Amino acid sequence: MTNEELKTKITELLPTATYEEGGEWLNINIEPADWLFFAQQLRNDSSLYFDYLFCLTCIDWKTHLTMVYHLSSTKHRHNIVVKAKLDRNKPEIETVSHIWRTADFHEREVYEMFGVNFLNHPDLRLLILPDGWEGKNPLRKDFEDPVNMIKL
Amino acid sequence: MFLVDYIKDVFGAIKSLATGMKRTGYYFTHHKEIITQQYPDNRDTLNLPERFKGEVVMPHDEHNEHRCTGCTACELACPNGTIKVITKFDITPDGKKKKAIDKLVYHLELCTMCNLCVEACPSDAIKMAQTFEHSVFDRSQLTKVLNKPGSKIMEGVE
Amino acid sequence: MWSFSKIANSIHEWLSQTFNATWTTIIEMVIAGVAVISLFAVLGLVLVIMERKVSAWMQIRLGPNRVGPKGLLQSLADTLKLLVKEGMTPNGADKFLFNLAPYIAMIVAMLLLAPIAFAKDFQLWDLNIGVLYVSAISSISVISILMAGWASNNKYSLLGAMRSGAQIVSYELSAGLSVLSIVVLTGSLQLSEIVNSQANGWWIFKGHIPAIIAFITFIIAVTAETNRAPFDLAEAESELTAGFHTEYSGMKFALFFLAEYANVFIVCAIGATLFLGGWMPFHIGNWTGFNNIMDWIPSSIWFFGKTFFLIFLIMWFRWTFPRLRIDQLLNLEWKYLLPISMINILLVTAMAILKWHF
Amino acid sequence: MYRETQIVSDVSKVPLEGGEGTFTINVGPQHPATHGVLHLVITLNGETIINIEPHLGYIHRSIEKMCESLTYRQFIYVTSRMDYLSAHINNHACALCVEKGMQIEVPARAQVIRVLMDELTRIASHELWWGAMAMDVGAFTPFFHAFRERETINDIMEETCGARLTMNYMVPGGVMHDIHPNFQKRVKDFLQLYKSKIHEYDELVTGNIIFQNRMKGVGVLSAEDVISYGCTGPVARGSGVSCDIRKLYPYEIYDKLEFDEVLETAGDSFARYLVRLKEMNQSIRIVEQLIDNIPEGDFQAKTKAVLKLPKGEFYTRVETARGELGVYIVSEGGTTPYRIKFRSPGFSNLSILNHMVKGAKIGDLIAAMGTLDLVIPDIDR
Repeated sequence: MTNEELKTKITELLPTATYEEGGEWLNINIEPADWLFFAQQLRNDSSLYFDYLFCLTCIDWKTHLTMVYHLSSTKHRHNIVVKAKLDRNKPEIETVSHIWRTADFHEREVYEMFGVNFLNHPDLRLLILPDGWEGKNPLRKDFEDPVNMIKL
Repeated sequence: MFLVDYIKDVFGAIKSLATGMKRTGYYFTHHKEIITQQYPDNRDTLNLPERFKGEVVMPHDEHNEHRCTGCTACELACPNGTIKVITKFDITPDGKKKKAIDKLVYHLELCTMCNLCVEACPSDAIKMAQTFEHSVFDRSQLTKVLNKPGSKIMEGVE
Repeated sequence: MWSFSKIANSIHEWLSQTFNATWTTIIEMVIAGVAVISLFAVLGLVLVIMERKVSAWMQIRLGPNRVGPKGLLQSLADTLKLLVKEGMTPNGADKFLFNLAPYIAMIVAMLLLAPIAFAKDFQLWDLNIGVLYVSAISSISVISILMAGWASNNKYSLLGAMRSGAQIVSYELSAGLSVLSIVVLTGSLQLSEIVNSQANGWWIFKGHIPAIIAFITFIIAVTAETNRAPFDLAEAESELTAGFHTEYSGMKFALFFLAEYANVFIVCAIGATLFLGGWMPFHIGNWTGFNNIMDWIPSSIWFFGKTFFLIFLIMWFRWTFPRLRIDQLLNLEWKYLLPISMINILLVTAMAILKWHF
Repeated sequence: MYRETQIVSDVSKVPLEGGEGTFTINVGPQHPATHGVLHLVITLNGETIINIEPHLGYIHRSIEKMCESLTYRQFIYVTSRMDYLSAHINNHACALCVEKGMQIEVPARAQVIRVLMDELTRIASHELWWGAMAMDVGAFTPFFHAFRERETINDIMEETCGARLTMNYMVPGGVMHDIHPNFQKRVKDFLQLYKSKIHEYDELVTGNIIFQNRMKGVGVLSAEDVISYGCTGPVARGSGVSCDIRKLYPYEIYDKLEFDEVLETAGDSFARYLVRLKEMNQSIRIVEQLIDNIPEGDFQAKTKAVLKLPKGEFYTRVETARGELGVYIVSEGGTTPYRIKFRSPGFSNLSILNHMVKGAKIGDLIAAMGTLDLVIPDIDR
């Protein structure tokens, strides 16, 4: 499906979604509360069939966090980008690790790097950071590590 | 037939093993195929390609002159703070002040040989040398000053 | 002509002239002990350098070439290094068993040397149940591996030891059966008689195809019994780091290492004795001239030549094949080797009764 | 050629839960089979694996954070240190992303050189994998044989790029130098060497009965699992999932080249093994097509001294030797990226490990992990 067709289809599914122009793929902004329902629709709808989550990450905009999900369909070969704005002080979003299993590791990575709390994640523990890591989340913009970071 | 398959399996297995043994046996008897180099012994004949990125050096000519103007392009291009350019002001014969380098400090221990400084240099003052035996007993020896003592800038390089 | 048996006899004569019978026996035993230990040391050095050179050439590289002429003294240098290294005992290990295990491995290997005929009339102990003795003693070696794995207080070691237990116990069967086929043909358990029975031709030629099958089974089974690749599951460095000797260091590790090579030598010596005629020279029918030339080569050279050929074969396996998995290893034994050697021994028995062999 | 053997696998049915009679062992961070500092905590029942839990981060350098303070010219070199075996392809992905943002037109010569280098890197990477794979299942000799061909490629790289492993040959807009005058001749020599030696790979390893026994029916992955776990590259193609970015979303000149996407349907370790071996042949095909047809022209487009990406988000995908590498740059319009994310193939491929070898033996874990071709810096980044 082309971006335009995807847009009409997704507006049917989730009328509250807004779209960003520009970029080669369709960018969809949603509310975090809608995400679980929306994700299930994206995965299970036969004309959309987004079965491959190829990138899951988060961006710290200093005022808020944005979760970014890049989705692709191995059947229809179309891609979309879903973004959800999170509160920076209490970031929470539903997990999708039961829909796309790859999200399991990627969400754990985002959890420790950005401190996003994934609700109902089966195994939300530190993956990369050492056990007992406390304090700030390394990939946030206000993270400072005077010992290991060298300012150029 | 079960028995025929069984026997076929056994012979197929032995044959596949024998093929592998033939191959290793070939190399066991053909010593000309040996590819290893005798490294410290072949130092004299070891030819590294001229593009090999070993370390950053500053070529000086016979009058102890280099081409560095002290523009700090290399320092800006370096991704990990390997190069520090310390500038001073020379007095030219006609009494003008001119910017020149005092020291070009190069930290070999930080260098990743990415070649970006050489690419950035507008006057071809630095280049990559083909040395590769960098180990020393003291870490401080890895911090080098690239311009030789008493050297000055070549005529005509701006 | 010069031979081991003459030297041994002259020493024996000189000793019995100088001392009384008891002292002669005691001194001869001491000499034999020293000879065995020094044979071990030499074997260890020779086999290690041989293995390293064989592997290097198969892997298109040069191998050790710095210490001594063409690197021949490399293993001597390694031994010196191992001697001065610290032998550590890990915390929580069963200290007594941990330190005992390498010595048991060594002692078993030394005991196995007793009945082997190194040259014509040169044998430490020509006992009349030689073959039985060898197969009985060689199965003790698994105890040292189990002991080492258990006492190390390391899960890798324990896994390696357990694997090795299952492996050695099952491969004893087909090794035993293939040895038995030669016993059936000879009608004797005494190693010297087995060698003598091959004066007119080695068993591998005289015994037709069943003997060749028995020989192949024997080689596979003893490779497994000595824990050599492709059956090195007890060590399996890519899986269990070093298996049962993960925690050993210094000389204790070296003893395990030495015992492994000694075991390889012994099983190859047994194989050479049973199938390739021991110290018997190679004879072809009634080509008298050719046979005379063969007889001129000393019997010890025949014996060691055959043994080292078999050792090379086992090394060749090691540097060619990947490792089996534990269930496949047992499959191979119970589904392939055991049925084959059982049918084979029936054939051999029929052959021996009907006198079909040469 | 090698003979196919029908392998019947009968993995014993051991109850797959923890509790009484189970124990844990640590595989890694120092272990011969993890090819680096991967740390797996394995729960075992006897020899049967009940659960695997990877512990990562032993070589985590936070490359994503580092890149936030480097300019668009500088950050490319860091990515060589992610998947160091396909360093060139990583650099390529970054250069492509910057070019996409800046809308730089890359000269035809530079494109061909880039693709040539990519494919040589892919062959070198698969060569090393082949040797390491054989070593994982206990055969040592193939490792050295693999290095013979790999060193030839490394020598070619050294001559043209100036380094053997972390080349940093890509710059936004092209490549750093023109190819070395000897390049074409040496690549042709390599092709000849490769063709005279490739049959040995089958003789030594592929056809070996022990090897086939170890690989067949082990670590079977279904196509659904592979997609759901986000596996890419040979791991996915071994299960019949078409995912070659070079075919699906062609970049550079891949749409004009003749090559096949290698697909196997069995989904077991042997299928993944075969995919990589056949991929090497496809890469050879690409190199053969290009080596005599390098167009004349510039090797680098004219770019400004200081690169500034416009405000926006840019995502490029390339096919590395391990799978799909995604580079996601969020730009605020400055000289450095605001946020950069590397979607590394190894990270997703590792996540399937537990699912793949549950219920298998320890030996199978090592063999199956070998077919995933994990490079630890790629996972940790």
